[in-house]
Amino acid sequence: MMDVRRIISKIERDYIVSNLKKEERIDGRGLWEYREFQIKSDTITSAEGSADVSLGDTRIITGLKYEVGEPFPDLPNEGVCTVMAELLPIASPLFERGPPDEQSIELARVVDRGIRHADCVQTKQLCIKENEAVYILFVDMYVINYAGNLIDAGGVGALTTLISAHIPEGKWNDEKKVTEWTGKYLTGKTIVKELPFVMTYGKIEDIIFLDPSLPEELVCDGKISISVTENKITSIQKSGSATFNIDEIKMLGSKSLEIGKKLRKELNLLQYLSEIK
Amino acid sequence: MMDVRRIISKIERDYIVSNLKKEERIDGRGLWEYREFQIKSDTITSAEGSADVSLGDTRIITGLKYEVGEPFPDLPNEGVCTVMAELLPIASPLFERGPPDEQSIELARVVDRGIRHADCVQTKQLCIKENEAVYILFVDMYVINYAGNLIDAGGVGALTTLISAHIPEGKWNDEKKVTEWTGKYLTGKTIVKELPFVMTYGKIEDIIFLDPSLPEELVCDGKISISVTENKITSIQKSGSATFNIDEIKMLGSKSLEIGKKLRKELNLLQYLSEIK
Amino acid sequence: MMDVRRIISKIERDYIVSNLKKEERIDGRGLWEYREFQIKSDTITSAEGSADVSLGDTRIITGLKYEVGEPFPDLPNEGVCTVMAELLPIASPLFERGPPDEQSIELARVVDRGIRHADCVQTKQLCIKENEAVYILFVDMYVINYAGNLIDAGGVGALTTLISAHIPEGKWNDEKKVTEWTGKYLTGKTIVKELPFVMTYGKIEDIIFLDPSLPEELVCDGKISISVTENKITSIQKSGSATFNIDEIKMLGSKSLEIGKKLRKELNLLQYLSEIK
Amino acid sequence: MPLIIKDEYPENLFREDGKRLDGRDVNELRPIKMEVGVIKNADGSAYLEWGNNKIFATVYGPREVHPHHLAKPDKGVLRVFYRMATFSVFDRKRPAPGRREKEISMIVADCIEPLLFLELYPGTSFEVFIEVIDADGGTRCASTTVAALALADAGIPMKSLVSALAVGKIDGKKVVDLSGIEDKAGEADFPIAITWYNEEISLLQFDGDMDLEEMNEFLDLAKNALKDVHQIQLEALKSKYIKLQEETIQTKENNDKKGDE
Amino acid sequence: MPLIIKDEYPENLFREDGKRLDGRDVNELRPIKMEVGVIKNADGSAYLEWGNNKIFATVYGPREVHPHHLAKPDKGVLRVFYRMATFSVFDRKRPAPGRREKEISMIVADCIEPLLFLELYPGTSFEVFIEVIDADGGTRCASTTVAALALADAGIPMKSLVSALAVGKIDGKKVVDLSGIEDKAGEADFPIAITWYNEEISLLQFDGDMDLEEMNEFLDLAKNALKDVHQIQLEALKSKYIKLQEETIQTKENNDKKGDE
Amino acid sequence: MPLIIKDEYPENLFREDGKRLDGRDVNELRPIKMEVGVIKNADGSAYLEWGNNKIFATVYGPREVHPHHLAKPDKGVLRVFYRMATFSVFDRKRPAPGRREKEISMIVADCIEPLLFLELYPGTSFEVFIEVIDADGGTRCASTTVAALALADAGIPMKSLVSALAVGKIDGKKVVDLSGIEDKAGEADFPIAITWYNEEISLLQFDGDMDLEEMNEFLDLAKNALKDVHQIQLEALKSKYIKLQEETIQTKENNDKKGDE
Repeated sequence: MMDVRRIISKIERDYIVSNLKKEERIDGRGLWEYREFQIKSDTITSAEGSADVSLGDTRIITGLKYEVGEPFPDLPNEGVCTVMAELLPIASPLFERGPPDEQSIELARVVDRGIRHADCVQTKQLCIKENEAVYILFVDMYVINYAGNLIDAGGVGALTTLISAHIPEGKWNDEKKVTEWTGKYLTGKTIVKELPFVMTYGKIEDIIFLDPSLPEELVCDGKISISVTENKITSIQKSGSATFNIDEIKMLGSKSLEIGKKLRKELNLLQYLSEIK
Repeated sequence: MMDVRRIISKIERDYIVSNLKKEERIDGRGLWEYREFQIKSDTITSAEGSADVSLGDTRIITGLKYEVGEPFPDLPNEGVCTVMAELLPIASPLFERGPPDEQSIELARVVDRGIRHADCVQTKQLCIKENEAVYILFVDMYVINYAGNLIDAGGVGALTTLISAHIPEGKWNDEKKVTEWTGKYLTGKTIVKELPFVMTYGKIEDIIFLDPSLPEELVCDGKISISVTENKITSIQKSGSATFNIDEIKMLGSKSLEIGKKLRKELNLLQYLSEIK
Repeated sequence: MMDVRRIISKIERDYIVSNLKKEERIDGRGLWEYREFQIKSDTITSAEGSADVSLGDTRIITGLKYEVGEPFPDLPNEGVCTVMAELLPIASPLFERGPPDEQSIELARVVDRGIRHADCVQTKQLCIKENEAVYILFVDMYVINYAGNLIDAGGVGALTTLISAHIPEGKWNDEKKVTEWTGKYLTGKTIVKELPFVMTYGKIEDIIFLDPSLPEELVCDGKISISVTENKITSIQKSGSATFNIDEIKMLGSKSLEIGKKLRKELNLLQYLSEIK
Repeated sequence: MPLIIKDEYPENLFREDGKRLDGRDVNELRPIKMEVGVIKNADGSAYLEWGNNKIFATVYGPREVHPHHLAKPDKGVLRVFYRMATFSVFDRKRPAPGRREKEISMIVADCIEPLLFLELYPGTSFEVFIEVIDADGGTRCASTTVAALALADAGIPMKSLVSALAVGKIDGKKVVDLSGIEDKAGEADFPIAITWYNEEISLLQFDGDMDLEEMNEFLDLAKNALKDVHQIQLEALKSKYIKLQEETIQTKENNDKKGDE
Repeated sequence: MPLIIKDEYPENLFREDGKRLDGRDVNELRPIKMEVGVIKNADGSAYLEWGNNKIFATVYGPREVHPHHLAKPDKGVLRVFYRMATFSVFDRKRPAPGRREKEISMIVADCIEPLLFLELYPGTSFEVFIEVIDADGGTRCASTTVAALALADAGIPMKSLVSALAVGKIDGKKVVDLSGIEDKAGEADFPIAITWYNEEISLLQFDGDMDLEEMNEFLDLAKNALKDVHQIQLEALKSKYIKLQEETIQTKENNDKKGDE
Repeated sequence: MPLIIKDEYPENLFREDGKRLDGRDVNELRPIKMEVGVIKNADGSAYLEWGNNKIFATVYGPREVHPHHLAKPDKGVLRVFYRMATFSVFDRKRPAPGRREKEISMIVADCIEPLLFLELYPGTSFEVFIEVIDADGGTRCASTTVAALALADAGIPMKSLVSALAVGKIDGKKVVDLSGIEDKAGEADFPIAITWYNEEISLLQFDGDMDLEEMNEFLDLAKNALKDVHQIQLEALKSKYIKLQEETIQTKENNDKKGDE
């Protein structure tokens, strides 16, 4: 594999592009083919749900934490689910320490929107007592190795983390005005409804391809991420300076629904439901 | 007009100073003459009051926002009025992005003090319910074009903004312990009493002049701002390394009362009172 | 004395080390000898306790402030005592402005731990009303002149400050749910029990010595600080890249108990008890 | 902190007469006004009113990159800084720039970069500052549109302009140019930008719920409306040159008069 | 967080005997003590007690500018950093420097800069650090006064010293040198600095309410009181040289004695 | 914000059968698993599980120092960045690095620096990044241990490894390798590291209460247990080379097969 530790040179760019023009990729994949997904769930003892997801050499560890807080006044019976991402400096010599950079903000935002707009997390199930107490969920993603296409790996990681959830179940004590433990747990079965998948495509010149690897990502003009449920497109995000004509967008919409169906079946994420009750 | 996009050179400085020594200014004004004021009020739909003020090519847009909060314990029946300023990078190639720099802090502070110490804002009228709820007003100034003497333009902008105010009128509901809307509005008529004007003078060597333009500001040794009401001096602020002898200060006090009277009449700011009731 | 305003050169290092090897120090002290302590207490009018401590040319001014807050839920009848340190730029050309650097964090932490783990501050005496109101004490150290071994000087400063305390005594008014003043003061007599001393040793190559002066500190491989009460070791902190063999650690434990006894007697810190009642 | 009036949204986003709440048809734009050259200190500037949006954009460049380490040896650097005034929204915005402002800065930059010939300006930078002083829905699209105008006003060579607007779904119907209320209370928001030199899409974001057929309809709807926006941009530039021409004529006449005296 | 005792101000700022609360006459200064050379690591330093104010000032320079980009090719750079200790005020100050500290830093710099010959030191910087460890009203004036002393102690060529103090109005009467209580509970505060080489005013701030005649009286009152402050500064510098002289004599005597042995 | 379950500690830290709560004897280690070469992008990396601790460490270097002004002309610079994941602890940690993370970074650096030959790498830097994704007591010791492994994996010349663990006192008894519960509910915590090239102590911290005799016992207890930790580190390195060897053999066989075809 190409050395990813430095900025890709002109020669490497030309090599990648000329391969793509022949519908070939430097790692041997077809244009619409994913690298292999590997998923482990509930690996973190301290978290209330977690996932260790690899997509090729890209690896993201995601954990779930919760807090109990007051609901927003305008949504008195709904909990909250937030997504954060951090591109660890351990993950690549390209990353720097410091506050969240643009790439990690983008990762968190696209994954968050994929979840938020697809009726995935049942925020009403996260209400303990109307106006008084709701769950605030934190889905935090840490990139452990960066080898391209963090978004699709992060999407699967966040989803698996939520499915694997086991959060202490709270009951509102109206006298003491506090939340008490019922002794049981809230699991992914209650929290998660829809399973949205996000698919990211790279574009170099006029060639479009699924799941960019790191060298492809470093040379591409732009990317587009499309989130889908079973039959609907729920989120789109274009980034970078690539432009797409309208027919390309229509084609990618159709492709995404198709690939989403396949992924849904192959990954079978519901197998990771927590068995704690 | 002189190119303001770079630091003024020695030659330009000498030119400005030699003109001033002849009691002439590079834009043709006399030493005690203001550039033209242009005022538009209530231009911002989202704000509860606003002003778009130009002083020559200097242009500042000011908006009013409010919040309802608890009063300070030691002033249980008084609201609060704060002034903020930002020197937008759109306004000049000389400004930089980032946290408020010294110049915008000075602008906000001098304008704030001009207002605060002149019995201008009737903070007791900003009380909704003693000990429980008061208005917190935010007068935020944005410098759109920077051509010298931000303070005097900002002073007029802040005053006009307050005069043009239309803030939802609140009534305290003692049962629910919340503030409710009466359906009416609080306007500048209730909020504003005194109209303090601030006048800024530049000093180069031993020459003093009103309303420094940008080139004059860039070469001057220092400035002094004096706020006045009808008959009183309410605030003074010297800045920069210029020094003034005592007679000069006495003269400027007298000048300021005189120019303030003229400005008060010419600008007639009360015409901008909001007509919403 | 050696010029401390620049990084110590190789030649100076060799000079210091060769002296130490002969069990001599550049300021004439023996290996296990402290520079002179000078202590003034209650020097700051605005503080509720203070100390001005010099150790040789090192000088630290420490002040005590308090607030009243709610106790931590798991310690409903205990107050809190925090230690902060700042290495002022006035104190040395080696310090920079900005957020607390590593050296000031270390100073605060080692002094804090010396106090915290020695049953020094009687946090239960800092409770005004269980579950409702406790004292939060702030012991803030400012380094005025930096001439080496801030930790030992800071330890004595923090202790003296606490001993000199005179904090308004609060009484809980259960009806109004507020803390009221009894008219009396809480003093060091009530607050302080154990008097822990912290001793810091430098190590260069295989030589160990007490109370490093600034030039010694700048060339040494590492330091170790040991806090002791009358008969016990209560805290140890090694820093820097020096390593110690086990026999050296055992020796230093024994030395520290011995020197601590001497210091306790000589400094007689209880003389600084406040006389306000 | 609480406000006295709530930022409430109506139950219905269509009136009984089938028009939208502000009286528009489904495919009608809000009133748009554009002007260039409004900020004298800048190399280029533009001002836009679009519904209640009021936005300034200025351009500085090509100029030396500051800080230096951001300079690129093989091409110019484009930097976009989008900011909102504290009073531009219903609840006062905190003065410090937030994540949303950084996000929109990036989006606008992605739309503008394809228009420029950055490879002709190695080692330099172009800075675009956008200040929203009044916001009403669609600010990212309006900002993209006005930023392109400011670049043109600066005389920087461009392949074409870019125009942007949001289509969306409200009360189940597809509409163009969502207003603030429609954006917040509607079901779907679909901001789209078209770069006119290749008629391709350079901004595309969607949050909501649509099938393939709906997506195709949205794209066609947007393209038609964007043609009108583009026209307004071109007219703003044109009127600048007309004004310049008039000033030149005026000056000439004055000079002639002087000559006569 | 609340404190047990409130920072309350008295109703009257004059006692029945016509004296101010601390026993002073209207034109009497609080006790002032100044000392130079108090911080060994610095190029120059001074310590001042003025009422309950206790303030250190140190000077480093002329030295290399750090960071480099602040250096100026045609003159030296003066930078002043004013800070207050957390425990220097009634309510504990937060450790991070606030706006007020930046403002006062600027004010002090404006007073000191006219004194220096910065044009003789191109490319270098002078840094003045001021640390208030106990505050009692008039800290900006006291800081200006002690900073000038520290510069003199550093042996930096100066046109003259600068002295500062606040006059003001309490219970309707004009007084000099406002104490902390008088500053907070009084009607007007008027800090003034005079640079002695030209007897001009280099610090002037006012918040309150006065007519022209009152202003003129204030200015005359201040000038008189500042002469006394200046005298104390000069004595502090003198006593340093006396001390140095004594030390030299002492050393000489010791050497002589040694020589005798 | 409150959680539903509290982070409570048991009254007794020993079971009735005299074992610790997790079934260990006083001088028994928790289960430890180490692996090197786990992060492909890094110059060296290691992963460790120690009880419920799960920690990654990566090494980058020797490489150019960034920012430049941190470079030293006479030796390489070691920088350690220790971070904890938000979900690695009972109460969610705030994402920004805190003081504790900076403190532990410094401690780990102090333990690693004596192992390296930094004087051979003037002008360059070694960066060690440590990420705790699951924490269970003794993270500073576990991090020191895994960081040493990552350095070895990077092929950087070292005098020896360093191993660290905490001994301590729980319910009055001295034990090795405190678990998270034991750390929080116990009476004393005594983290110790030994650099094996000179068998000296490079990390030593103590908070609690002990007399001299107790201290001596602790030190001996720690040294014995650390020998076992060291053994596990060596085996992790060894198994890497065995794996590499196997891969080489495999490749060779494959090549041979291909050659046969």
